[in-house]
Amino acid sequence: MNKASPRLLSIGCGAVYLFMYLPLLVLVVYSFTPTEYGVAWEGFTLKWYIAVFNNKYIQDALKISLMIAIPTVIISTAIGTITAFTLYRYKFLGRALYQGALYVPLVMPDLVIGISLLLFYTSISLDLGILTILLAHISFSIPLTTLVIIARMQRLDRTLEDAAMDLGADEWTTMWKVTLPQLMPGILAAALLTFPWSFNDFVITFFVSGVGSSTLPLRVYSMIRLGVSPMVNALGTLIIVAPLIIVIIGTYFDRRSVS
Amino acid sequence: MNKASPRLLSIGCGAVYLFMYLPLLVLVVYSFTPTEYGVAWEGFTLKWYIAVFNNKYIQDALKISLMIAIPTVIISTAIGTITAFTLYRYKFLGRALYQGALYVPLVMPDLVIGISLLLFYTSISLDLGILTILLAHISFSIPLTTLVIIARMQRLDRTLEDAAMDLGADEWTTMWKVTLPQLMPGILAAALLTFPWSFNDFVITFFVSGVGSSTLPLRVYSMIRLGVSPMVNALGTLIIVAPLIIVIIGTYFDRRSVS
Amino acid sequence: MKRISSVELVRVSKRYGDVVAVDNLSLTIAEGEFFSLLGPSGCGKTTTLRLIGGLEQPDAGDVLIDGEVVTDLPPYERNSNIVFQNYALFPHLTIENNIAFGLRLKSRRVAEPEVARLVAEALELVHLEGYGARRPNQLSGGQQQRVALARALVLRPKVLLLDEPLGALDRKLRKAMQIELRRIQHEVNITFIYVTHDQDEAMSMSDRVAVMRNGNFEQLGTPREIFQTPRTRFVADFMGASNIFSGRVVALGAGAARGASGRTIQIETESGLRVISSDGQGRSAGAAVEFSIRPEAVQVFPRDRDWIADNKFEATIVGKLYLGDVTELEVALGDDNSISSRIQSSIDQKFGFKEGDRVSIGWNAEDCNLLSSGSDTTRC
Amino acid sequence: MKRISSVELVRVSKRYGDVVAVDNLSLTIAEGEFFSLLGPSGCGKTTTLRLIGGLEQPDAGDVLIDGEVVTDLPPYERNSNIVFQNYALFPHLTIENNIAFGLRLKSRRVAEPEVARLVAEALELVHLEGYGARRPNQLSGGQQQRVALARALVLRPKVLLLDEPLGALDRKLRKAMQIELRRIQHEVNITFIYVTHDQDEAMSMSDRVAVMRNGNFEQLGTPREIFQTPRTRFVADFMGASNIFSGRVVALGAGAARGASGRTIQIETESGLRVISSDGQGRSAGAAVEFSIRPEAVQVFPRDRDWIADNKFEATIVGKLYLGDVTELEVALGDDNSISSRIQSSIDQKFGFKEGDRVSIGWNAEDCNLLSSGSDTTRC
Repeated sequence: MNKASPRLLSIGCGAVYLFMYLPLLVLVVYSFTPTEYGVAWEGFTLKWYIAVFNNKYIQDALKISLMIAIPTVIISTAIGTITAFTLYRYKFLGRALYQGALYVPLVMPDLVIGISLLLFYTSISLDLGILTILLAHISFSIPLTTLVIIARMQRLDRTLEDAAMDLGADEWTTMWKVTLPQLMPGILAAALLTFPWSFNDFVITFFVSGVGSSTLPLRVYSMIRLGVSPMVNALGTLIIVAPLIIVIIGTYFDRRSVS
Repeated sequence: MNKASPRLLSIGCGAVYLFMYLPLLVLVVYSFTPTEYGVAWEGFTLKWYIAVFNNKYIQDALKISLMIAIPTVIISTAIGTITAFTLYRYKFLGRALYQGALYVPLVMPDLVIGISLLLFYTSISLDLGILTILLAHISFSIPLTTLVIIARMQRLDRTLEDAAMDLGADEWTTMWKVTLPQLMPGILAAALLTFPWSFNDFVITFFVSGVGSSTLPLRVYSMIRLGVSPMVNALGTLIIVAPLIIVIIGTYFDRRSVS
Repeated sequence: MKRISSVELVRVSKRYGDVVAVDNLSLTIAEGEFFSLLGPSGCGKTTTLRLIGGLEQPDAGDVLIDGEVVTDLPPYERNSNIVFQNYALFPHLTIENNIAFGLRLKSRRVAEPEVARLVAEALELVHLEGYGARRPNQLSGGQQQRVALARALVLRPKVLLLDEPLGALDRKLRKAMQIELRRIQHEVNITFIYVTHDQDEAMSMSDRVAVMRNGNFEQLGTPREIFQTPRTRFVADFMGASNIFSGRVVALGAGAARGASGRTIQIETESGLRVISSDGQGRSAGAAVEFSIRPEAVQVFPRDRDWIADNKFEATIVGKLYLGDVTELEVALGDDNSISSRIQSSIDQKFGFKEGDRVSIGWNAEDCNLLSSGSDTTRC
Repeated sequence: MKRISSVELVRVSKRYGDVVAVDNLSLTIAEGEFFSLLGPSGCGKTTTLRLIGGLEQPDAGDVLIDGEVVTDLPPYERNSNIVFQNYALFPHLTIENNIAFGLRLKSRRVAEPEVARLVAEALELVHLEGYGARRPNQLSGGQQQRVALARALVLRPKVLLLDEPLGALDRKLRKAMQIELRRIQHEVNITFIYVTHDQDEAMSMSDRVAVMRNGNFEQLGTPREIFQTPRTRFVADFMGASNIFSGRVVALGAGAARGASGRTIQIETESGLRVISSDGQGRSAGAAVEFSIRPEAVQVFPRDRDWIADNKFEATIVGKLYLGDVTELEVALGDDNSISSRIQSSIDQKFGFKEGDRVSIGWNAEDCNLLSSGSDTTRC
């Protein structure tokens, strides 16, 4: 390519980024505008942010979201670690099938997962509420955590375990003192990815939530149904910032685990 | 661990899989039961499948879904290839920031993306319809395709390009005859992952679709609002099978690209 | 006396699927011996090491350490330790904690002050005093290698198993570590079993060497025996005796060989050369025979020079490699045969040999090393 | 005559950030020469090769190929080709199409029957007839190496650049390929520039060798010059002359040296040894001096034996490595000094040397190789 190409490519690249991120920028900008129903810039205000922070419904929804996301992260990371360990370490019939099955939920519509969970909980007469949301979140987070930890396991040096056993450590000691410390960066990365995965979910939660168990996305949705208010923009802006921080931390840990 | 451990672990692993996949199985089973509102097994029937295939609304929705998913795959894979190439090959200020920014949409709630896109299209007075859905899908698919192709690029052997130029090929010839053929498995994997990504989307599409532009997930949703009929179960079962096939093909190509 | 040997393998076999890695192998290694398993990759040498260490279980046969059967014991109950090829240091632990890993395990019950003392002693043994607080990735390859050695030796095993421990080091460091390993072995007086594919490494350090092939021994003996009198074509080739000929015995006791021991025989090679070899007892006229000649034994002189050798031929120099002290000449004998000769570079310089020169080459009857008739059938 | 040289570098420099990879380097290589760039990793040898090939642009200086300045030409407009260390064969193309890659480019306009003829010829040159339809991953390392060679040679470059092409091959194959490379170079008569960190490889094939360090030449000469008379401590060390001493000139013309050329001097080393060296012209009494002795020059005999050498000492054997033809002895001279000696294994066997033996060692004045006073200041 000639000398002009790199410039041409970076202009094209810039346009792509504008296309991807301009809408989010617009949302952020509008969250600081005072007009209630307009979509034009009419001065700067923080009133919508104040409204968000003073809204009891939003506070309650945030509490419920965290009450679900935090146990989801802990439980699904723990189960994911054990599942990854079992799948990776032991040879058994159909292991490849088991491992391949982990990809299925990741490419299935949330809508179908939501419907099937609703159907399932109804058929076993489980009351919809925080418990069903939690169970649903754990169930769709396990494939993610398992896959992330398996990826880390594949980079694990098996001779470290051989060495530990050769030096006198039995299987359990080897697992605790050698395998798990090696796996830690992957486990942390899985946990940090699962949090937004659970916190952000709307569709599945929508199906399996009962009355009085609205997570933050459900609350935002019901606010929208009452008309798009700039308060939603403010809340949306806050939600954009949160995962950003998590991404930065997550990338840091993943980099560390590579090096 | 003692001799019993592997068995214990595989029992635990089985329980985890049951927990994840039983609801989907229940959905599949119920799609073959004749009772309209019951949730108990009362014999075998294919009538809901026949109903699905004869439903004009579903056919129309499927057409619209494909009309959006196919161009989305083509356009976002093409843009993703160029973006990945630019990000990977040229050093410029803030490149790490650009690359990091690709992760943002992947951990942001669909709801916020949907709201911001709706706000954006409204503010530039774009009529909601198939065009806005297509633009939205392309915009949220580009980060995915770019990341998949960058991952492949990182495994690329740069000396192959050195060799091509040393043998007399200029930059364009090198890109066409050496770089792109090497990148092909990654490009195919990106395309195969983008298809369900676009086809399955509900939340974002929900916000940016206009009247008469219902995709399949939107159609399913409106069917559910009229009550969960076994026809939805049948449709859901069909939707489960489709991505399964794509996953199998995708895994195959990804494996090939690794080896 | 109960103790007869440090390590003993009795008819040990190990398969992976269809591949036989170790094939009915028996072996006795004496206490304090430096024993090397030498062979190309895939010959079963590493598997043999792992069978002794307990990281693999044999399909048949028994492993004895210090006179006791340990075949069914897991690695952590065996009195052996391994130094791994990639060192296998624990990256999350400091050097000190790496070395103390085995000592601190509950099963050993070593008190903490004793642990500190033993670790300091081990660091001193490998000349790494003051490195205890570092992490493995802050050390060079050679230093990591020595930490791995210290970590294994601190447990005072009956036998130390070394799996190509010098493979990742550069040539100079490898030479230094060979001397170091011998020193350490003399100091701790532990049986060393050393796996390598490098004949120089095996020869330079070992009391005995076993050349392995297809899961069994091709030849077992002192380095000198294996280097000077390889018994099979495989061993001769592997030890770098690149001149190997096939032929047939045409006469017994023929020719006057200088300094020859045993009965001399005359051989006609497939390409028609007539060669006199010593040590021909047991060979009968007409029998097929293979022999090797080390390049160092092949002398090269200008054609007009008068000199004596049992076997002398006219030849042409076709290649020349200057290797410093020595120069390697590739010499063509007629159309089909070529032979390598290694001469002192000073001699090469004196005669000014160059490619294309017609020369006179030769070697004595005692330099012909007769190989076993069937190269695969030899078992130790 | 316009053409004066095949490749010429004129005061070429190349930096990467703060690191100077090539530092004001000048060099002239004659047509048809086999020239090696030898040095440890990071010495700038590969960068020099890439500067000639056009894969890097120099920050200063000029590159000439065949008498023409090519400094600003991209690699695809230069009459040079590279054989890469990892071969860099295109995995998506067959062997045939790999070799034809350069020929089929539009800029070359080679007709298809001619392409087929040239490819067949190239495959023949590297002895790979019949492999054309395979893929690179179906070939062994040595075969891939030869395909890379064929792919570069088929374009008949003025100069062939080889970047450690034998690095990934095992020892036996490497030896065979060294002979093969010389043969091919003679056959095609193209200038070869060969990058390696292996002194044996550089010595065995090259007409001239440049030892590189920190982006410039430490010494440039024939293999024999560099091996026998390294000019600096770095070169001596790199070429395996592991005995290097520092000292001070204490007397001029002293001592009767056997076979010594030039003026003899007497040196007292830092540890108090008194050594007589020849070639001492230009050294003054009291001056600091360094010298190296090749292990082959150091003779070892039992103490009770009567023998003559310019420099003789009493010493103790502290290490012994059997290397086949030769045996390396590590000998302690007093507390601080140790010296390596390489003797014929037959001599070692005759005297039965073992560790701990007190022996007499020695070497002649002419075997002391005096090094330049400042090892860094030498420029070629």
